Amino acid sequence: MVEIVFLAPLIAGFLVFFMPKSLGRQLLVGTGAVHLLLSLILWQTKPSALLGEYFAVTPEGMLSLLVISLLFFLISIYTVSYLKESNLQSETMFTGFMLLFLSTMTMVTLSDHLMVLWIAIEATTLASAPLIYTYRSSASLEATWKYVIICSVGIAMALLGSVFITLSMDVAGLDSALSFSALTQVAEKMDPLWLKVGFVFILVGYGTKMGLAPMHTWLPDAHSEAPSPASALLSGVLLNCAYLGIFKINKIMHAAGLADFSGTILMVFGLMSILAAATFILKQNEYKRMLAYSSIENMGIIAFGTGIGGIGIYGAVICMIHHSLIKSSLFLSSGNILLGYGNRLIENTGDMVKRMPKTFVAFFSGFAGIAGFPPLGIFIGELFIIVGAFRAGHYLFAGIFIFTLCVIFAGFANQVMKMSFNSSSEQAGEFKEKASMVWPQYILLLTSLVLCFFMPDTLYQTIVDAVTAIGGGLK
Amino acid sequence: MSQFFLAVITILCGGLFSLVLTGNKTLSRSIGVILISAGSLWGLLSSATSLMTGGEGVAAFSFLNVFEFVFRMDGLSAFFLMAIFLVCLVAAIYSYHYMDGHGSALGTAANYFFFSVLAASMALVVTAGNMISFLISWEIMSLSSFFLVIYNYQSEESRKAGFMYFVFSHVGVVFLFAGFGLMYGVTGTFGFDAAGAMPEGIKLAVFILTFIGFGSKAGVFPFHVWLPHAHPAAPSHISAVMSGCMIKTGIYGIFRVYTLLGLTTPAAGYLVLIAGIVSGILGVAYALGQNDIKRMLAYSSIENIGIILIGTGVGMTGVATGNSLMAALGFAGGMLHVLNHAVFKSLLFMGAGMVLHKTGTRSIDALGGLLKSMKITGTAFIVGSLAISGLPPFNGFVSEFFIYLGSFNGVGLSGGALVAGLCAIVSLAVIGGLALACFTKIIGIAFQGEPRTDAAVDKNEKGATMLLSMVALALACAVIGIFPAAFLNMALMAVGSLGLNMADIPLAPFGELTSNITFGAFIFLVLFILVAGIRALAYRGKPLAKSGTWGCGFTQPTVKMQYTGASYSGSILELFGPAVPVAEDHPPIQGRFPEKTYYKSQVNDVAEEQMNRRVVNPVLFFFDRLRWIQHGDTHLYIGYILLAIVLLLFFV
Amino acid sequence: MESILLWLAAILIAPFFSALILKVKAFFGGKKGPPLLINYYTLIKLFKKGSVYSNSTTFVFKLGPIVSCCTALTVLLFLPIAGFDPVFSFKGDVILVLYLLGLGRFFTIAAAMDTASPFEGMGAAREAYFPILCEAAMFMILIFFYRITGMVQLSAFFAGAGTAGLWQAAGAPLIFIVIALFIILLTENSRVPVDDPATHLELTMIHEVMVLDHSGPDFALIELGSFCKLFFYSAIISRLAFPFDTGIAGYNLGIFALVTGCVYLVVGVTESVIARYRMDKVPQFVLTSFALAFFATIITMEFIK
Amino acid sequence: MILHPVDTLLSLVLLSILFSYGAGRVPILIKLLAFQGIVVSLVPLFTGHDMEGGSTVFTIITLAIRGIIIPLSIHLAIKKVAIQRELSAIVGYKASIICGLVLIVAATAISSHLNLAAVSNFRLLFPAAISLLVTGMFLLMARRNAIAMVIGYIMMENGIYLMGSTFSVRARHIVEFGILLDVLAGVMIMAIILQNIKQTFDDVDTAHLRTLKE
Repeated sequence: MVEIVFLAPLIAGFLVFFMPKSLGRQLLVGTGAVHLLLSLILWQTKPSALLGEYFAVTPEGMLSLLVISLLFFLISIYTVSYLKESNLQSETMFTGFMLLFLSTMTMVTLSDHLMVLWIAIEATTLASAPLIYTYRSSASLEATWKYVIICSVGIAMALLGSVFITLSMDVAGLDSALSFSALTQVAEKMDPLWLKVGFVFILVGYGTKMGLAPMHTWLPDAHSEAPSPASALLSGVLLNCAYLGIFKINKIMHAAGLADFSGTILMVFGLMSILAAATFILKQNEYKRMLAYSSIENMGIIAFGTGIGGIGIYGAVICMIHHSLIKSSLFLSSGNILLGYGNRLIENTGDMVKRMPKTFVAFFSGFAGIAGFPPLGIFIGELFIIVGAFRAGHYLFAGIFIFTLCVIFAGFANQVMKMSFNSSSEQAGEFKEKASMVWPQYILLLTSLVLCFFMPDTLYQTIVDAVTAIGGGLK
Repeated sequence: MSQFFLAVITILCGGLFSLVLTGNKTLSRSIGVILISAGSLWGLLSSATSLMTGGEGVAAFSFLNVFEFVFRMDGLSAFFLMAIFLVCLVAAIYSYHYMDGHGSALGTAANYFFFSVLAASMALVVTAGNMISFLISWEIMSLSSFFLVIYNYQSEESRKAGFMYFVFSHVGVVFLFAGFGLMYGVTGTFGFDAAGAMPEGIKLAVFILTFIGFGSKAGVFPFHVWLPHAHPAAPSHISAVMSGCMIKTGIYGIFRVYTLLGLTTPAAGYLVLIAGIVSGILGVAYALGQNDIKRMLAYSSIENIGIILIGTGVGMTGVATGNSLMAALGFAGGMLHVLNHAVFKSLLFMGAGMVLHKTGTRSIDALGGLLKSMKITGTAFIVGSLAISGLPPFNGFVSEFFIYLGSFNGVGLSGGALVAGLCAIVSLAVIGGLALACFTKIIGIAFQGEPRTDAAVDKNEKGATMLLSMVALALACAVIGIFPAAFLNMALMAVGSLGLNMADIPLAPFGELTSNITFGAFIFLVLFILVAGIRALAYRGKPLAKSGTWGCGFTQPTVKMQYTGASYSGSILELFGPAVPVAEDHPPIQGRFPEKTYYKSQVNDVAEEQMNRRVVNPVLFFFDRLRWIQHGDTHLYIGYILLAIVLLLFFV
Repeated sequence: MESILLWLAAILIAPFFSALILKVKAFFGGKKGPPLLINYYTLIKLFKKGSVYSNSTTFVFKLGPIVSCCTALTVLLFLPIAGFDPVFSFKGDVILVLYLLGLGRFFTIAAAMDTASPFEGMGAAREAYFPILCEAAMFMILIFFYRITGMVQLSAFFAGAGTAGLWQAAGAPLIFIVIALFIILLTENSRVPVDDPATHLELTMIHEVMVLDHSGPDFALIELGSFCKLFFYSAIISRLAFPFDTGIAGYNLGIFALVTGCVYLVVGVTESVIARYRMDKVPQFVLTSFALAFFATIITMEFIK
Repeated sequence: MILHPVDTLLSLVLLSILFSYGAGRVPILIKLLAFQGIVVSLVPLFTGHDMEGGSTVFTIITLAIRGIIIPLSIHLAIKKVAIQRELSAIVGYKASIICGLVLIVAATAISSHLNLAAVSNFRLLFPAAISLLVTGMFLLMARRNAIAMVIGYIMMENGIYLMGSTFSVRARHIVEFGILLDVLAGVMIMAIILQNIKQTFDDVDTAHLRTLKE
């Protein structure tokens, strides 16, 4: 009975539309809790789905699902007090679509069917579009427009790619179900040409959603215009869902013995994304956009690691998990900053360490984590990716990778230090840091910290199962 | 090993408690001081004993299910641990009175917290036994020290310093990533043990990459740019720790990687030697040019790193040429200088801290005559200066003495070793002379003569713990200088644990050498007492008049007429020409009734300027050119998607 | 035992030799000049006097003369005089000796800076500057000696048959070395053309201006120290100039005294015939000594094969 | 071979595509869209793969959505928005038509190169599908008017459907229905956004929508 996990939030979401604000908030948190519980149960007792043809419990899916529901629960707690602070006129819409968004993303993680995966991912776009338009400003309208049109076009490409994959089976005269498990069985018999074409289209399609350069163009606008909890969800989980699509298709490529082809493409896209991120982080003047670009960077890192193969993929998955944890905490903190300074521009913030110390701790340690400082986990991921790159002999790529990371770090550090330590320009009213608006971040960061040093065996085993499916490993 | 971990944990507890007890400022401060110093003392004793007994320990913790944290204590680690714990101990004690009045309660507590983390992480760095544990400890060290650098973040200057330090340490660690990555690429394991089996070319590449990484932490010349900004910005006891032992972790890294790789090619030795010579000479030249007392000390740290590297380079050349005596002398000298520099540099920084704490200025041209009001500080500072100038009978001389002898051994050989030894000796001589000039400058301008501004007029030197720690260190300088035997043995234990591929070190000459140094020191002291006695006799029952300084006929001398730092060092700096550019600002005096004029001069760091010109600006330019891609036009954004597909289809 | 006696003798005779210089200069000036024992008179006179101390000074000021004098004395202990073994000698003692001289310089400078006098500061700056180059040259010479003898020890160079050995091993380059040493002598002891002790203009002095404020026994100690220092270098040069061993101690001593006297005379002649250089020319002058030593070393690489 | 209804339909589609390049006014585009939708959803009936009951029902639904509902919703959107009917083009119309010709020819050439005879024996199928796709892309990139962009998106979807509808290996109808729903919902949302754009800028020219950059 797997489907309940995404049906529950779906129903809850529709209910919220017809509810008063306060009840809606409670339902939001409640659903978050229930969802977390359900996915934990799912994690323990890996049941089979009713519609086994379409849905299945896969290790990579479970990883993302767990991350999603943990994040959503914490974010929902934050959201309640965030909504209290900033009174939106369309709050029920917001909460409702949050839940729908959750359900669609859950569907992505559970779907095991070429087409159903596409349906789910497209659905995430549709469910999250209203979240971006929450503020009803012209800027947010533009962001929403770009988000919907670019992502839809991109994902249409993914659909075409899926069609091509069926074609590749057709050409080879195969007839099998379109579930990934079945496809990986017959992968090596498929027609390689059309398989490659299909991969290219799907990579570009889902890559658009994942934020790989040069298809990343929608991402900074959407992330910066959405309310911070929504940004946290977008950046923390939605991107992972898109990555999940690429991951699954890469599984087929690996099974078909085309891993080199897909790997090279992934590495190139990864590097391009990192370069793009560096370009715009260096002189960024809005902190939310900066965080968005840093998400692009991290997606690039993940793609790069996935392309390397071997220990790189392990590192990529670790990066994915920790990026979700840390980046969402960063976005939540940025929500506090926005409420505190009432301003998106970096030069109008400042002296955070004095004015909102709790947020400062969360924000700065989040930054350190994203920048790859231990004891937060991305450090481990990046280490594995770099050594993996050297292991695989991609010296040039590794060099570019390392160099760009340095540039990004310099830019990021510069901005964050401005925000934290520069004397604040305007004396806005003192911002009261509620516990419920800092503890979610702390918990997220703590989780990342713990996972950096100690991982439950079941989690570790799941990761290993996931990465071995696409030729990853620890050597 | 358990001893060691307990010590580290104690230190960490100090930081944590002082953070927890923020409410009561004095309490949090004292608990921090007590626990940190206690832990450091414990660690000092345990490492010293393990060094004496040659005890080695290994501790491995499982990490992420399949990997492991390995911590290994051998002679090398123990020796560096001694230096680290010693400096941390003294610095902690010193900080008790230094930190009073400084900043808010929370700030002070945070300072102690990061101080403890820094101390602990340094200890872990020098005991780390595989890549993962090393890198993690290393990064935590950088992070904590960054927070200490921006301790007083209100000042633009220290923010800039913090940023520079942050970026440099990251770039440095990235080079380490590359080096270790290369190592992993060949060996396929995070352990260090397999490194020795790699092909020579890879070894050299790894060594160079890691050398850059470690060099940027140690302050080797072209990569030192952050150092003269960061050390002055930090509170003085932190400067002492950073300059005294944190930058030594870079040296440790070089030693460690060198031994792991078991390099035999002389190229590595020459590389280190050249780096050492350059940092040594330019470091001290720049130090001579500074007027900010702490910047001066920071640059002199670069110089001493240079000396250490010269010793190391000589040793490596010795290994490469199979001259085990040269190797032993060079390494022993370098190793001993690590300890010595830790001692006298932290002493000097503490002295500077006292001056800063009381006068509130770091510019020596604003000071003068402090020796009268700050007798103990001044004396300690003079002792430190003598030691750092490598003059007998203090500890600086001992290490340089061994490096000299090692280099002379090289001169005895032919070819590369000869050139190496020759360069080492001459540059050491020049460095010695310059260091003397540099530190007579600080003492002469800041501590002697008459106060140049009110900042230096009738100050006191209250603060028992500060005085205590300075006196202790000054004594240490003298003791190591006069009785170097025990300390040299420690250094030799450390060298012995390098496991160099050469005939075991001939220990016989060392005992003789140290006894000779002691002997020489005693002769000097005896004669000193003799002469002093004669002088006393000569003065017995004579009138000692007091009067003004002889103004050479000029009757109205003012304090403004005293020689300034800039004029003291000006003529020497001309010797270095474009390598040490002096920027002068001096409107000419003209007209019958000339305007009131002034003279400003400052030494700009060539490396910093070149780095900005050749690295930073091009990078910024490159990325600026890329900015157009995000122009905001949806049509072209969709075009990108199409473009990506079309391009990829070519590769299908 | 006799080495200690020699040491005392050297200390006692050093002032006499310095007087020679004065005599020569007077001769060239067409004057009668002071008596040869003038320096003894001066020292005794100074020891009888009391002292005046500047209000600016501290204990460092009093420490200066003591240290500079006693370093000079210590240095003499390691010097083989007339080819006899020195009082003390061990491997690497040269390095100790050179650094002891450095110690002396440190305190002379410190004492000068202690007086807050601009002139003395000026002198101190120069005193700190020129010896940097001298030390480089000195170590270069040591390298040369090491190439030949394989030792870093004064007694190995200047005691017994050591010096003669040097000449046999590398005669020609050794001449360079002697010249280099002479230049160093002039610089280290602040003689013309580096410095003019007899000038009346403080602005142009180096060593003399630094001791302006010292008086009485303090000044006597300084003077004694500088006499010994000068003797140290001259003794080395004279030993190099006459490396032979007649076999009879008395003759050796006599000849040594004679040659040393000649060295002083040469110094005197130089002072009389050369004008002092401009301050910014001095470094080049000192660097020539380094260059000479360097060439000598390079040449030896051909000899030692 | 004899003139097969599919090929006839497809040739008509190609014609409509050519028109849509030249179409200067939104309503024409919408009509073309509707026509293409109907044709595209009819094709599977004739491709002669498994024709059980479910599929016919499904075909009807597809036809309803692709051919009627979607165009209608766009049409209503325009009505609500009541914009000027002229399309402002980045690429001029004559140029567009030439582009269209070139693209169609190119599409035919490409599909003739790919030996897909094994898959389907309708020569015009691939050219039609690909040129639908390309046309959609073209409209998306070459028309400043937001509505035209939406229409372009739908054309792409039609093309993809046409492409997919011919293979023997096909997802279950339920899945394809899901896809259809997604497209529908997407179009709906786009329509809503169109209205909002109109309200904010009282115009649907995307020139207003390029303030967010870098």
